[in-house]
Amino acid sequence: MYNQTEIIKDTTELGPEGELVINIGPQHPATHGVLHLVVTLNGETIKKIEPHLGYIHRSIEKMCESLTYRQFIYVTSRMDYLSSHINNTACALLIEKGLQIEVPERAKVVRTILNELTRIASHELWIGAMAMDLGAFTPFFYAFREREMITDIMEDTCGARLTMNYIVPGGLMYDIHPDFQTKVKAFVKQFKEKVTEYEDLVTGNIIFQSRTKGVGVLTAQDAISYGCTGPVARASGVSCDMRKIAPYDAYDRVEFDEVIETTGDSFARYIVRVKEMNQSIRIIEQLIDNIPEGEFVGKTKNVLKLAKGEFYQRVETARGELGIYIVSEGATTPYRIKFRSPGFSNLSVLNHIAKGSKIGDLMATMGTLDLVIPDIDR
Amino acid sequence: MFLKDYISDVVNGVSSLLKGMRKTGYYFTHSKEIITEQYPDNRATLKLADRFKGEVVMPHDENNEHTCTGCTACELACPNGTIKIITKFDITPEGKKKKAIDAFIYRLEMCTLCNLCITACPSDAIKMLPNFEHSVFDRSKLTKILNKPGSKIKEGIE
Amino acid sequence: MTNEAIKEYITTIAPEAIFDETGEWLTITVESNQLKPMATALNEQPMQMDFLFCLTCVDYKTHLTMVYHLTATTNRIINLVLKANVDRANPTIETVSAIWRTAEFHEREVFEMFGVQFLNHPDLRNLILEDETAIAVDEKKESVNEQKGYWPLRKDFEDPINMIKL
Amino acid sequence: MLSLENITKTTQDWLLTKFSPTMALTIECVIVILLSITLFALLGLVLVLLERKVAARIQIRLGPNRVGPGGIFQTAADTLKLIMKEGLTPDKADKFLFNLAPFVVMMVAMLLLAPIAFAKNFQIWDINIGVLYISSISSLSVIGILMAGWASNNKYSLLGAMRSGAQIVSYELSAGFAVLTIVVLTGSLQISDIIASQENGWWLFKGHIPVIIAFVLYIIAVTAETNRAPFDLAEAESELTAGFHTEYSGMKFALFFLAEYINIFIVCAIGATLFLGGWMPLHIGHWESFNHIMDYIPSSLWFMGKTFFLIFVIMWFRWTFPRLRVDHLLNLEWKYLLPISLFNLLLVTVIAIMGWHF
Repeated sequence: MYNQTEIIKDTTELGPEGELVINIGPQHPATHGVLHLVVTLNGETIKKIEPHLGYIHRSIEKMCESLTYRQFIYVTSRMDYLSSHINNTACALLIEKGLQIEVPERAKVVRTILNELTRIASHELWIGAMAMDLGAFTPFFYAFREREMITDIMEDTCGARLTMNYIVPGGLMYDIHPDFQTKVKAFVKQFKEKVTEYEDLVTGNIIFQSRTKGVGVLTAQDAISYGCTGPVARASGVSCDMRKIAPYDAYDRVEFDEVIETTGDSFARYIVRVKEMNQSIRIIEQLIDNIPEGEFVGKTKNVLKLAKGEFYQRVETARGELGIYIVSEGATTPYRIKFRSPGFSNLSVLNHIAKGSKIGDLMATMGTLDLVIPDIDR
Repeated sequence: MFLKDYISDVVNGVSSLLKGMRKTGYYFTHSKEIITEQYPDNRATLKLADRFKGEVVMPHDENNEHTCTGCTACELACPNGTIKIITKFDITPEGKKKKAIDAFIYRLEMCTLCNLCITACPSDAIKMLPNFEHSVFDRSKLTKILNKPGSKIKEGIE
Repeated sequence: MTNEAIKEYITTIAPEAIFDETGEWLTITVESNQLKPMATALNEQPMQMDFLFCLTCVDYKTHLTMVYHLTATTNRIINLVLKANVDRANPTIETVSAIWRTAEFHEREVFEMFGVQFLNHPDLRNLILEDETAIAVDEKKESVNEQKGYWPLRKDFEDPINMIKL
Repeated sequence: MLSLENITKTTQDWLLTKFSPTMALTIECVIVILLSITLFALLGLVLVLLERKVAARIQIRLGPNRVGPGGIFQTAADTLKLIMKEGLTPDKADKFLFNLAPFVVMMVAMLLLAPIAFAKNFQIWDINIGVLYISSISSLSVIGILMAGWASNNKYSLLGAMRSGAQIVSYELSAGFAVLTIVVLTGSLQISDIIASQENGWWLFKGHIPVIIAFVLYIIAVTAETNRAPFDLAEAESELTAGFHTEYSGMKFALFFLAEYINIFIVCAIGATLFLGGWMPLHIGHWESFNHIMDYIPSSLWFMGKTFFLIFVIMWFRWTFPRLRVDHLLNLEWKYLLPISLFNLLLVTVIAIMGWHF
């Protein structure tokens, strides 16, 4: 197709001032996907990081322009595949807002529980991958053991493990599995027991702390300016939880704390995510015994048509604020759709906070930014 | 003071490391914690969720009859053009022409298993099967015709 | 701050701004040359819209519209949509990346997807697509888009190789 | 008996009866070369399998379990694959150095085998400066690594090699000091003397707390010296893909891999010799009958048991800890390990002079 060497810089030559220019990615163990960073180094110290994106750009925005409002939901699972459920919820919420569809209470509560399970699953995977970035392999397996329980619950209820596509405009595609409640309770019980293992293996570990404390410090001002959201911004002391600011589904009736740390370093980002998992467990515990009976899907027309106008819906995914912006011309398909993905903005801060640190720190910083590449590329 | 800090640094560091080693040591000595699934060997006991979305199938009853009317609702609902329905006209015993499916072409390689076709179907003619072992040596084998040869529509389904 | 107060305040900065309240949030449309002063004013007291959470562009076939979604981290209730129409044939607009750093990446994305030129942008290069030199290698793609330019998210973009029309 | 105690002597006597002394020596040399190569291959296979099994158990997995019963032939199959693979040499690499490097690393590992006492009277070369020989030769392996890193003409490799250089040179010091504590207590550099001095108890138990500290320091330092996690910065796969051996493939890569495991074996063997009495059975002071019972266990088993225990500990480290950063690594050495080991050496010297040890 095109000349690869044009894009991937020749790594055998030195930079203009004798710096090393190395390509971290597109295939690199620490980039978790096909992120490509061109890193300019002075010895071990990073002078500049330049992200090159687009290795898995599928142009989802263009694709959605030719899909109907029922169909385009499934594509969004493929953006941030670790919080696919939350992405689907965002689309459904937008359509429900645009068409003023009444969503049954049961659907709202189930959606909230599933969203929080997804968030835990995503953070579990992140802890494992993050520890692996820092060279500890074992926490990955422990984290996956708990994540496996969540994917089993998803498989039972939604019929798929990763890209569920369980949310439809108006509610849920089908009712929850009869075992849903018992399984979620079993998971909550096991999670509470096993979460101390991460404390022993990772949080308290002196090597881990020295690797992350004071590394990749992001100030609150920069976090706002760079548009960071989610745990990344909350670790810097910016309150930005969409579940609190603009509650959707059943979030307005559950009690939970927005986890905020102030140091803004990699360790704070780690702690925010660990505490967030506990908050998610808290939300699930409040809701799991109180799933109201009734319909699981509201009344909708067969063919959905959004009125002419603009719609915006924000939700809190595991990585931050996902915004969906739809310009409708009154047809069955969106005229223009824009996904404001949290990863894209979070990535843009990488050069700012990792500059001047060591290569090892880059891995810690990049790990705690929790980048999911399909989310960035879209 | 400096010496005290130094020593407490060392002691805290070492104890945090030992804590981690205790945890891994526990798992090393407890083989019942192993969670490995030996997949091809455990086929017999492998239990898949009954809702698992594996592939689209068209159930036929013992008379080789299905309930698909050929209304193409699934074809329209599909986001990727996975389903193609070719219709034909049957002659009913009364001599009337009746629309029926000739071939329900399902391309598994393009399917994202989103379940939209199943929900769109008005006569429950297709369903998802919890089957995930789809690998074949030739891609053309993934293009399937779901209605069995010689099958016809069940009486009374419009 | 109510919508009325906001409108009043904005009229003092840009008298010709057009307001639209039909959507969820107040929408302000300004001339493209008015955007930068407007954005600067919004970022400062008393509005302090310091959080640009979405920046995108819409192709309306006759013109392109830049859309900026703004909010204030101190007062998350206020959300504003700032819009600026730009000429489709020669789209240029002042960058806002000096005000909100996040705009740097988002503008690069808009630049390659819609071909909008951002003036004074620190590093306006392709971020997602290949470099333009590399695109030119693909002759078939080029011949189709020769007149139109290679801007995939515009409505008249055609890619005979990779786009499948259903 | 499993013991190898008398094999060497019998063999030599038999050879001397059949051949002239020169001829006998030559034959002995050939036998030793063959044996050590066999040992290498065997150790490589066993240790890699052991590592994978240990990792699997710690990570609540089963580990290799398909090739042979319980997967015991897995590493043999892997070796077969590696032998058949093409050994690529990058275009712009310095071809001579590139191809030489794995052999240098391997050779160093082989040289280190010489003074190790595998069992009673079973030692290739009981040189009178045994410990000194070990510490001098083991520092040579950095040359091979630097060579590999430089000749690959790959920046990842170069960074890895440079890290490794800094690391090995630093950690040599505290490893050396830890070894010195035993030399101070024993008063000899010869391996056989050191082992003989532990007849009434291993140094770990005889030498009070300072020797325990020295033992811990030694384990940490050699973990770093062999580039093992948590000190595997030279390879640091999440940062430098594979560090100095990024560009190596096939058997050349396998040699690096093998050398890593042989190095672990050797440093653990030395650790076992110095602190845990080598092949010496567990003897406690004047408990004659207890010591007698312990003597029934063959000396080779004692040696292997101790060595493999230490290897297990090092593997345990690897699968528990995250990796250090390069400046923390040097901090740890120069701010913690070196001062502690210097002070510790002083303590041991006082103990040795005053004769306070048992």
